[in-house]
Amino acid sequence: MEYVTPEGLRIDGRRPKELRRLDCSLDVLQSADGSAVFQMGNTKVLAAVFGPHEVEVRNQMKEDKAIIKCEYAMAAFSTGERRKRGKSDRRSQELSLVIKAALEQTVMVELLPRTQIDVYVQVLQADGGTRVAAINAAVLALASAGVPLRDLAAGCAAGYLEGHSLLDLNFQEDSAGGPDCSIALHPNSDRLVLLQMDSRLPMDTFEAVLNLAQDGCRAVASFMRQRLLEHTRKLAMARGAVRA
Amino acid sequence: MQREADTFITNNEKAFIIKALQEECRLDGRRPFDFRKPKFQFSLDDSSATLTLGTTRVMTVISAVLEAPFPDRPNEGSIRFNAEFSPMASPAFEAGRPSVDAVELARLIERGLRGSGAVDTEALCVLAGRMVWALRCDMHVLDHGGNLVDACMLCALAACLAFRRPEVVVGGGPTGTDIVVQPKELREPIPLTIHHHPVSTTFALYEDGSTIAVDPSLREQAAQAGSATVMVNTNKEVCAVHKAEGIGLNSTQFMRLVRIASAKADDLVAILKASLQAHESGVPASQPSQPAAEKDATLQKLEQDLDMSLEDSSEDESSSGDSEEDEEDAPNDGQPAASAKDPANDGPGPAGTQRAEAMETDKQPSKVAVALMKLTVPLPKSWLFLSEG
Amino acid sequence: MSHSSAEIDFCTQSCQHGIRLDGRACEDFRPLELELGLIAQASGSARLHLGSTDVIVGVKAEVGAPLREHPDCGRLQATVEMSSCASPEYEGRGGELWGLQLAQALEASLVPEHPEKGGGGLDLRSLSIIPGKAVWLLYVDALVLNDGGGVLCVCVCVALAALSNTRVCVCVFTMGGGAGEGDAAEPEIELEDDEEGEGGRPLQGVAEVPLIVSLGQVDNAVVVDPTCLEEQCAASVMHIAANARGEVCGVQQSGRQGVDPAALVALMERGAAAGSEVLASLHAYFKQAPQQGT
Amino acid sequence: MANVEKKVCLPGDLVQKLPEEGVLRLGPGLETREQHVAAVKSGVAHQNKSGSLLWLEGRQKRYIPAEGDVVVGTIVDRYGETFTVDINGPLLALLPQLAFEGATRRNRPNLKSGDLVYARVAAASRDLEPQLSCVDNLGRATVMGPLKDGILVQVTSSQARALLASPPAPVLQALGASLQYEVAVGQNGRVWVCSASPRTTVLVANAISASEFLSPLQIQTLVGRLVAQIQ
Repeated sequence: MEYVTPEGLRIDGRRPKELRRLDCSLDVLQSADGSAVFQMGNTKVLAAVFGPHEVEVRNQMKEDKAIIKCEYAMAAFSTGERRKRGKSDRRSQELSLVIKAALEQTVMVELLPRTQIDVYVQVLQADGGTRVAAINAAVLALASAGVPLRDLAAGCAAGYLEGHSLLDLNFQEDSAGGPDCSIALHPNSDRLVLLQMDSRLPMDTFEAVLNLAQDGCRAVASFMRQRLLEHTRKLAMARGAVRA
Repeated sequence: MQREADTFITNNEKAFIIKALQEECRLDGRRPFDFRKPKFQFSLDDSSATLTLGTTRVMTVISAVLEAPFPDRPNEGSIRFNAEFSPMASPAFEAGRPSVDAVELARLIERGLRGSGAVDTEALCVLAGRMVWALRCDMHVLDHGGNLVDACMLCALAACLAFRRPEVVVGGGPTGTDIVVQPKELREPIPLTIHHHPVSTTFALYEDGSTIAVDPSLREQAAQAGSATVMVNTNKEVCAVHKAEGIGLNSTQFMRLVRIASAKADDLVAILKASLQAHESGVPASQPSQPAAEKDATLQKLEQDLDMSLEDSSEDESSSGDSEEDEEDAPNDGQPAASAKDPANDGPGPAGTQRAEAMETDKQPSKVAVALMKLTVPLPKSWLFLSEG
Repeated sequence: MSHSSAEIDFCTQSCQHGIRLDGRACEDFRPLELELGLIAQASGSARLHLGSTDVIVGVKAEVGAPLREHPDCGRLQATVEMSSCASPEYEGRGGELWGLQLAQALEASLVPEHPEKGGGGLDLRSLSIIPGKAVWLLYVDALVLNDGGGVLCVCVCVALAALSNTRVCVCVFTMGGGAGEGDAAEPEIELEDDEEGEGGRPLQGVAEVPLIVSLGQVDNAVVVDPTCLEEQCAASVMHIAANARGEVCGVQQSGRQGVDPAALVALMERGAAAGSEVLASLHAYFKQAPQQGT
Repeated sequence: MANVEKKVCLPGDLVQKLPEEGVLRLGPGLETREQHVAAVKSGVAHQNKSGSLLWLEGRQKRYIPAEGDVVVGTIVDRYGETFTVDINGPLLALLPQLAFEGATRRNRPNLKSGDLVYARVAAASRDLEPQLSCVDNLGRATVMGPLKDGILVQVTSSQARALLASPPAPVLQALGASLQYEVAVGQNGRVWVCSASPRTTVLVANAISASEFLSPLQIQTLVGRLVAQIQ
């Protein structure tokens, strides 16, 4: 199968270093303290934030910081082939942990000691890159919940197929078996808070893919920033705090 | 309320570990970029390997069964990794279902060994679409002395390299597709096809990520601000990376970790290969020393604690000449300590010439004292390298 | 979500006076907001907001083997997942039991009890491809994103919407593809890709599916489509399945008190009337809604 | 009276007969069984000169609090006027915030979770959390109080006793001959070591933890070699 045509186009018509169409909306759920839907192409992820609230299990309480709980779940209809997977299969468990770790660096947990923040991530459509889309959705949901954040972390994936570094792999490209490097970045401090890669890649190529993914993150971050700004301004205008 | 030994550390120790690392020294005498010396033990039936890395101890058992393949991969066998954190290894581990940490660890090893194509799953196919070998690799953590990821990864790789499956003959029967497993006595069992050797190196990150330690011990892990794991093979290919917990890194810092990991991978694979060779040739792999029974029990314990033995130190001195050459070759990115140390030494060596001097001076002390040491006291090798040139 | 006793008292009293907290009359439904075809990977999908209750349903059609009891009928399998996004109490396996109960009710409402006889729900007979060998298997997966009361009613509504939006491919099959294999020639099924047009044929019998209407009995007042708070105030809640013709297809009662048999008929009539009204507006909407919308 | 000095006992062993008259006080690890004193742990039986005290010196990693012991504890949390302190025992110990030298309601030590204190067990009983204090009966700290910097070495109860003995233990003497360092030995098996340079601290810590079974001569040689390297 050819993933990049001689003209330099990918299966879905993108250039190798092009992101898919991004979209997001904030405050989409009623009962959550903050929620957001983030969409990268056909990947669509919903995140809900509850908290900060009292710690449920007493002995998990931390005297000096908030604890974050994260649950990643895939809707049965989200994948190409229907698959009813529980929330506790190995992949979901691992992803929950990874997302949680990235968020722990992003949320200023030290400002909220002895509390708990729940972050629930629900994949509505899966088409590659769900873990980074989940982080993006979760960060937006945290922002809309008013949880103090160190930086607007943004996630993006990049891979390497047929001699090309490809940004933001879709499911078809992802399942081609090539390396897939998922990262999340704090754009202001330029720090990687998540970095995961599978498969095999020579060291210098790895560096190139890593840099491409970072560029992707910056683009995603500026998109998220823009949308969050619009949203915040819209709400502020609606209550008369800011003039148009 | 009992504190989990893994995550709780006094502020004093935390500050000390960082301060000491900045002066390139560690609690167990290593330098920041040194691995503890791995020791391998293989079972005689080729099904398991045990790794001791400092006080961390992991046992990996591989079992194989014949099964129908997954419908979407009809001509591939399968290998599944499973981590078991035994409660005897640490009070932080609970019995029962595997914890999320155990799952994460198993997934990481799976990505490193299967995802990178190190273990050839197509070679596990017996009859396409009908029958394949399904392997199961169980990693049991027996003692948690820090850095479980590297220990499990190295142990799993060792077990995969040592593993032999029975030969299978396809043919005969009415359809010509009968599958007959050959007994061990009849046909030599077959090793797995391993294309390359990915080795994991875990870094403990301190402060803003500029202070790092390779192969952190339990206390160093409790004090860390973050961690990163890089899996590299001896061809300098990155096989998997995992950086999630704790502080972020910028990409320059990260690439530095990748280069250090690559140097470490060469060392570790060399040790592993030597142990395997010894195992296969039938010579007891590690320390062909006097029978254990002759040793005083407490002395043995001491040796274990200090991760060295008498024989080690003598061998160490004799081999130190060779090791220097290795160090010259190792990539050095401006960090003197980043240079690879001699894989045969668990002791952290000041790089290059400093180390040689240390060795020279070692031989000088009064003969009486040295003789005494050799007889009774296993002198921790690691201590020999405390001196700064 | 639990409410304070003061809230419950207040709500109970206002219901007595025919006033509901969201301004509805007793027989009104909450405003219904429907989105069709939002999940690209599903054969049919819909999302419905009923007040603050929010449910997404994705329908997937796959070819599978029929059940032995009904060899020439297609199959439908419903699941309801309470998403943790709705409330932390559904974390882990928290929502599992309720999800199972809802799924059972949903399945019972979508599919007739005896599919081989047809009527009273989706026509599963039309989903047979090769009798006894291959049928369409419909997976109806509901995901509850917010629970503001009346989840069961919403699940049925949105499943109905998703099913109305579902298209299954036209199948062409050839017998005995593998020559010389001997006895039972395996039929080969080809799914016709028809990109233009409607993307397949719609399901039959969607119009027959009854809707479940909940009626809360708050003291002597009866409220249609109760919210969470009203459900807590109600001494009993009747779930009445009613079809488009205003016939009652099923009744279930829950709550802490029984129902006076004398009032039962009146209740059912009200439920059936409300149900057929909503169904009529839904079906009218499905007709004019852009098919396979984006 | 039978001489029980340095007799190795196992659980259930009868150490000696109860005296016909007079008072015999039993220390940890011993109990009376009919007319005898029996051991309940393995260890070495000891007796004071007058024979009125009898105790068993065991070797264990866990600490069972006893009144009067000095311990190195880790602050776990603060509740009201009290710190809870982990002293490696079965229960967390309580340390009143006013039990420091010169502490008043206005001026009391600001210790955080994870800080170290050197304290005395003021009260210990089977049914209560042990009470700690950082002052003696006269309200003076002497050596007790918060510990700054340094690291911890975990040793066994028997070694902790050896390190606390006077004259000082050979290892401490040998190290002290050429290095400057501070130690605080807790009878709970925690030894705090501190010095100006991390290298010295690591050396002292390792020397202490390795010295349990070495003879004084061996220790001297060992320390001598180590010190030679560091200088």
